[in-house]
Amino acid sequence: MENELILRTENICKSFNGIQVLKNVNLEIKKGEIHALMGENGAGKSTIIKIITGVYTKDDGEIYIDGQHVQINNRHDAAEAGISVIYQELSLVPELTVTENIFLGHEIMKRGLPDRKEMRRQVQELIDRYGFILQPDTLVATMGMAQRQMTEILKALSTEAKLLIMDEPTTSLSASETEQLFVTMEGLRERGTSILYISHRLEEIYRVTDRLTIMRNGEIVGVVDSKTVEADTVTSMMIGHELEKTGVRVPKINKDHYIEVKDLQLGNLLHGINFKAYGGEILGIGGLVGSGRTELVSCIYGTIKKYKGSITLDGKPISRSVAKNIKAGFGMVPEDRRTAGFFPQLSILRNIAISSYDRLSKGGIVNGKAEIEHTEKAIADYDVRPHMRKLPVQNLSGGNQQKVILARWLSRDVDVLILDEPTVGVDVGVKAELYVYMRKMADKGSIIIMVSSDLAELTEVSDRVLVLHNGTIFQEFRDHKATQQGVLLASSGVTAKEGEVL
Amino acid sequence: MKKNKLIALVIACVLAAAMMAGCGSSGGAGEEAAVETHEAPIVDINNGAACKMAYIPMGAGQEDFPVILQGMQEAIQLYPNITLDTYDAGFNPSNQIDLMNECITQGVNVIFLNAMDATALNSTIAEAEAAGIPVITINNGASGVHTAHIQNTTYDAGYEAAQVISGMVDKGAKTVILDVPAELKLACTMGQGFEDYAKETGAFEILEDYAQTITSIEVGYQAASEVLTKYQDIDVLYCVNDNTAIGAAQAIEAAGRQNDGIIIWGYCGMPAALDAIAQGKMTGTSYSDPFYEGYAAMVSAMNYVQLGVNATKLGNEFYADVMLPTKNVTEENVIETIRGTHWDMSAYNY
Amino acid sequence: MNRKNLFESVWAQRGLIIAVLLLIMLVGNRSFFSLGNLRTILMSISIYGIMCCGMLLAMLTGGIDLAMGSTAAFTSVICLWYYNNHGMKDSAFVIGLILALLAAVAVGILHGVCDAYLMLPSFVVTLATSKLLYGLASAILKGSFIHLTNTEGFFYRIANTKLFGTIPMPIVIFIIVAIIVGLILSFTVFGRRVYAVGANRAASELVGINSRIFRVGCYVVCSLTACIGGIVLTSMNYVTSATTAQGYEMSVMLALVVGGADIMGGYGDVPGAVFGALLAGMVENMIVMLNINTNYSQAVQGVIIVLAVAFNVYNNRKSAGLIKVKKKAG
Amino acid sequence: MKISQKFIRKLITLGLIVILFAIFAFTAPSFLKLRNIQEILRVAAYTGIICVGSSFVLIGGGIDLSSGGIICFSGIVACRLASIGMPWPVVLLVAVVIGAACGYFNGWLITRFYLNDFITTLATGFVFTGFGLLAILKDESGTLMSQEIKNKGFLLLGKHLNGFYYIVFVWIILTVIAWFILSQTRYGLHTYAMGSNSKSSEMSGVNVRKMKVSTFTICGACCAVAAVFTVAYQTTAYLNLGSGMGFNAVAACVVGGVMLGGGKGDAVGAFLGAIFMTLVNNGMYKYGLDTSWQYVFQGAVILIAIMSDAGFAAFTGRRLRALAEKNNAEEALLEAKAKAKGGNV
Repeated sequence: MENELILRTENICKSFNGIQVLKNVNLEIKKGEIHALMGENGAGKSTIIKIITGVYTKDDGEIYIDGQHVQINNRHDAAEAGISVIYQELSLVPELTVTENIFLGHEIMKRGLPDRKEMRRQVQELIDRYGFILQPDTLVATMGMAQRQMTEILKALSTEAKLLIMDEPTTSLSASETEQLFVTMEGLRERGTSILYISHRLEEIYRVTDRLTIMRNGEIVGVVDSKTVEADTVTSMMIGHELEKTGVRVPKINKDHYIEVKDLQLGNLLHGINFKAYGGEILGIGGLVGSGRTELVSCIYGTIKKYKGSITLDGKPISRSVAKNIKAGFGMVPEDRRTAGFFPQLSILRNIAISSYDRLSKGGIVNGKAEIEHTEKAIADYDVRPHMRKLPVQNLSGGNQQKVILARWLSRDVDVLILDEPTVGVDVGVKAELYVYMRKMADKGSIIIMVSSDLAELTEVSDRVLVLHNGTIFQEFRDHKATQQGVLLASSGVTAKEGEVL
Repeated sequence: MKKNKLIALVIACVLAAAMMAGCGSSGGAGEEAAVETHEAPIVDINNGAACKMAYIPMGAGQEDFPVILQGMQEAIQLYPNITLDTYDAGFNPSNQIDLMNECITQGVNVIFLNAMDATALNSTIAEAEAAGIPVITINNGASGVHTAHIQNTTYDAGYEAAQVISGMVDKGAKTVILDVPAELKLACTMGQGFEDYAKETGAFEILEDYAQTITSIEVGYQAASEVLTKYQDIDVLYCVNDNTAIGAAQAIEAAGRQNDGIIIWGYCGMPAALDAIAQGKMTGTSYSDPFYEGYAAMVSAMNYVQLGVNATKLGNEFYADVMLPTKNVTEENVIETIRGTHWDMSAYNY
Repeated sequence: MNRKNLFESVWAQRGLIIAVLLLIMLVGNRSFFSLGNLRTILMSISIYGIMCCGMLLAMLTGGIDLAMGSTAAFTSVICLWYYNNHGMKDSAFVIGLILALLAAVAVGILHGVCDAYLMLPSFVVTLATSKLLYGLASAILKGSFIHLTNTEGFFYRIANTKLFGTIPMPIVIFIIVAIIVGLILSFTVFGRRVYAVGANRAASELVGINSRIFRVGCYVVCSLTACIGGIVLTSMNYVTSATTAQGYEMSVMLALVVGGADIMGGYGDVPGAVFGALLAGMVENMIVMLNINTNYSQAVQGVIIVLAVAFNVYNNRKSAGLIKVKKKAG
Repeated sequence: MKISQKFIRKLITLGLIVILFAIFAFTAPSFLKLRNIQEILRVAAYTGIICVGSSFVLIGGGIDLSSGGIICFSGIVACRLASIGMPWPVVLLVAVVIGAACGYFNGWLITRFYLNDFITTLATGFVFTGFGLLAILKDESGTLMSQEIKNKGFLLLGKHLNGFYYIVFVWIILTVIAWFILSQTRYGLHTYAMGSNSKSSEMSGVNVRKMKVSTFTICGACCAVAAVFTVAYQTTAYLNLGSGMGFNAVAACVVGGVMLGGGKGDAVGAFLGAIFMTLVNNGMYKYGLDTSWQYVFQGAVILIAIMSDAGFAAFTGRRLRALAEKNNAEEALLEAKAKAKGGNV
């Protein structure tokens, strides 16, 4: 039994500043097996991967490769042990050819010069062995995503990787490219390379993996056979017991204040999108990463201008310029705080007031007093800690940075507020506060549209949930009928039978 | 891999072709095509033979360039067959070298030159002379062998200026010389003339020979104001050119010491200096009209061309070292000088 | 280290640097402190100062303008050329000034479009335009000088009159420009947006700022200040040519970097720029006063730029880095 | 991809050179003279040798604007050594060591303090000129003296062998060596990798810091070689030797296809870029154009080159990628299906 397992971890534990993230994780992957790993965001799956690949060091527990005990403290040890990772954003050098990329860092030398012939021969041999469709001499810059992925895989295999870890590889692949990747993976399996496949998409798990390990709250809750398991069992294991509803709130819907989106079409990403968002309700938008949710709200907000179809507010078409929309009362909390959210070097005051200068200035001159008042009120209202308006935002904690951006919009009581993954990387306490503020804003009659992949957030906080799948609205959950399980299934294009709550 | 070798091959033969074409077409060189050496041609300019001349000043900012050019153009007014091209070397000796090579290649008949560096141009000047092109340096000469050098007296100008000034101040007057940058010291020896007079007669106590990077009003202003504050009592500021003198006058005015009677003496007598003297801001200058320099240079060039003469042919050091005298202009004779000058005085209402 | 003493420490450092320089001069050459010399320093840095305020805007939004010297030369040549050819009347000066300002706007737009819309590296673009403008200026003048000779006209009086008898006009103009830009940066919406675009372009788009047109605007203002600087310099020296204000952009960049501005944008303010200009002027003056060969001034400038950049990078990373390190360990 | 993008880019520069050459040959009388060709090659060689060094830095993703300063400093030292009679190999060696040391200093400063390439090298350019000033011959009162080199052996470097200056041969040899290093050796591979994507090359084990410092060192050494030959030709050295060469070299590299982003172009491209820029200047004189138009033209050529390169890269990038996506997808899918059914080949 022992040598049949390529990887075995024993009671791995890890905690970050006091919070236990991994509790006695025992992961077992057989040789020549495609093993899937699923779990909600924060279930600890990315942490265990980082430990196995040497990015983090484990607090305690053991790792066995091929039955031998190994000590992995850094990326190099992992590579030595035959473990290699393919991250979502590929790490290839565009200006080099396939061969050069694969052997980058460990070229085969002959008489002091890189032995191109030998390296090309080895790459060609790898290509033939695994049946990839690649030429050793093509420049990576001229290759499509699928081919780049194959090159990345080849690069891993070239170091005699026994275990290949693939982190959501299909997010940016087209259908045909994904199919191509699965064929490649099956080819690898036949040759004895085991693959640890991380994904949210159930249909992928069925299609290609043998066994599936499910994690929740830092623990492995079960290992099942991928082919035979029921979708419902998987989702229920991921979610655990359904949180009982905290009393059904009947939102004060204001029917005649709404945003209507009519057959919106954006390239091949979104097509045939029709829905209405009413004042007074929080509309949740679910779906997997890359299903076009951010693009959809960007069209509404005006950052994406080239889309077909119409978007109207109370019947009047909205403008495609962000500035005009802001004046009309729009606001957006972007998905990636760091790159598009706050201004790191500028103070809390500047970050909050930047959106409201139409109110805080006369004839182009900023009214200093009004600006300070406005900001102090916002800091107090939304409890941005520490309460020092001159402090640069880069010095704040993640949660407080998000509060600053939220305060930037809520302080000017926006009419339409769009939030994209508002609570990512925010501790539980601040999360609850954000929900309260959003609810208060909705009760004032504003339209709130929230994009989220946090199932609990989607089902608990929003009054209505739309789930996007493959660029269209796959399913709509009305009147609080949305269950985490239902949303999760819908995200993978599977419809749970109506009303059956597990 | 094959591609890269292919590229290298293509480029190599293109270059080879270019070179072959070059050698082929020049044909005439025949013997070892090092430097074409042949006699200076006799050009009969009086009856219509075409003659190409080139003037390479130091750069766009050279003050006397337009007036020298005016003198040259005046001299060839009656000879439509003589063409004169001018270039801008941007105050960089290596540009001047490239331009000299350009003129040699174009086979001009005469090259006029304000040498930016006394030694840097010698090799190209020698090449020009060997190719039968007489090189005539104006104001800023070069140490290498060339046909002629024309300039206003600098040493005598400095010496005579010292003589005139010594009459205005009592013995041992404290003096600072705002001098040229080092590389031009070989040509501009006014500072030296002044110092020699001071050593001979003890009329001045030279506090400092202040070498500036370039001689412009800004630098003159900066240098003079520092010198003023460094030495509390100064009697004479001898400046190597008018720009420096004007800058110095401004500095003195800015320091509020215009009526301390500090003597400011410039060189070459540009319009702004003549005007400053007329208004009493400057004491005087060694006036010379670059027009005549240009004119004299052109006349001698025309002679050389007609006789087919240049330094290599004559085999000696210098054929001609023409020293045009300067005139000491002070408040008394400034008005009549302004009337007679070729400098463009239209802007001043005299 | 909270914001309070971080702010004080920056000015404390600057005070220290000035004190050290003054101390050196006390020992080196006492006459440095004479009124005349101080006025000389102010006169020489007034041009730098005017240009500093312009380039500050370009630098705040993450750009750079190395063509300020040539822009000053080119625009002042246009103005003086028009002025001299149209009877040197004050009306001719006004038209000439308008032409010069229009040329400056055109240069600014070219820089802005290349940087904001074509995503080209602004230092190569501006280096290329500086050669271009030098060539055009010397082509107009056929490589020689052009003199301002009408000493009664307004053009002459710009730099040669003294306000209240003692303060030369260039210094007054510098102070006015500094105050205007300072007010804009600290009290107007435009100013707030300059910092926003400089700090994070993507985020500024989401807040409704068209960051591209904005950056073009900053480049235009930058070129305009270069034009003003050029005109004042011409009026000061009664002459202009293609080589006027050559190399000024280096001193201006030195002043801004010493004044705390960051090449990547987002950092820097007018008081810092003014301090930098003053320091640059003082150092240049000191080099002459201590009788160090003026060629060294460029070398010393180089050393100061490197030290200032290293110091700024360290300062910014420390204030950001330190806090982050503490958080992780905490 | 049979014809690589790099080859197309070089073909364009070569085409421009041939067109310009033809225009000047037919319209300008004295252009085809052997002497003029020698002149073009000599000036091109001076710029070209610096371009070899600059292309290493550019391909590695950096930029070096301090070449002017390095040339001034190493040139002046070479001039002093030569004039006291040192044999030319020793002078060349000392100069190259000094140039390399300046380059090393640039690289160390940039990597150690994470400074911005452009402003650091701009500043160190001044500093090196300052060192040059320290080294130059001065008379007792501190004013600089200009000094003519009499040392016959050293002056030989400035001479030419039946028409072609030694600097031209050195330039061609250096270009071939650089081309060989960049395209054939592991060091060259890692330079391209660093320039194209420094983070991932670091992850794959390339020591990016050491590499960056070495590219600047090579650039410094090349500048010193150019300086020595120029000083030999001009028989003296002066303060503004090499002023502005930093920018000219970068401009020539950009025109030759060595892009500012890093990872693109090669030594042959820089070679062609140097020829093109010199050809432009040389041709301009022929038409009696006022030399100020030369500056206008240079500025314009650089602007057009970087704009078209941004366009060219975007255009080819997009077109190639679209092409790749289209045919890869279908072809791959068909083959994959065939393979799955028929088992692996």
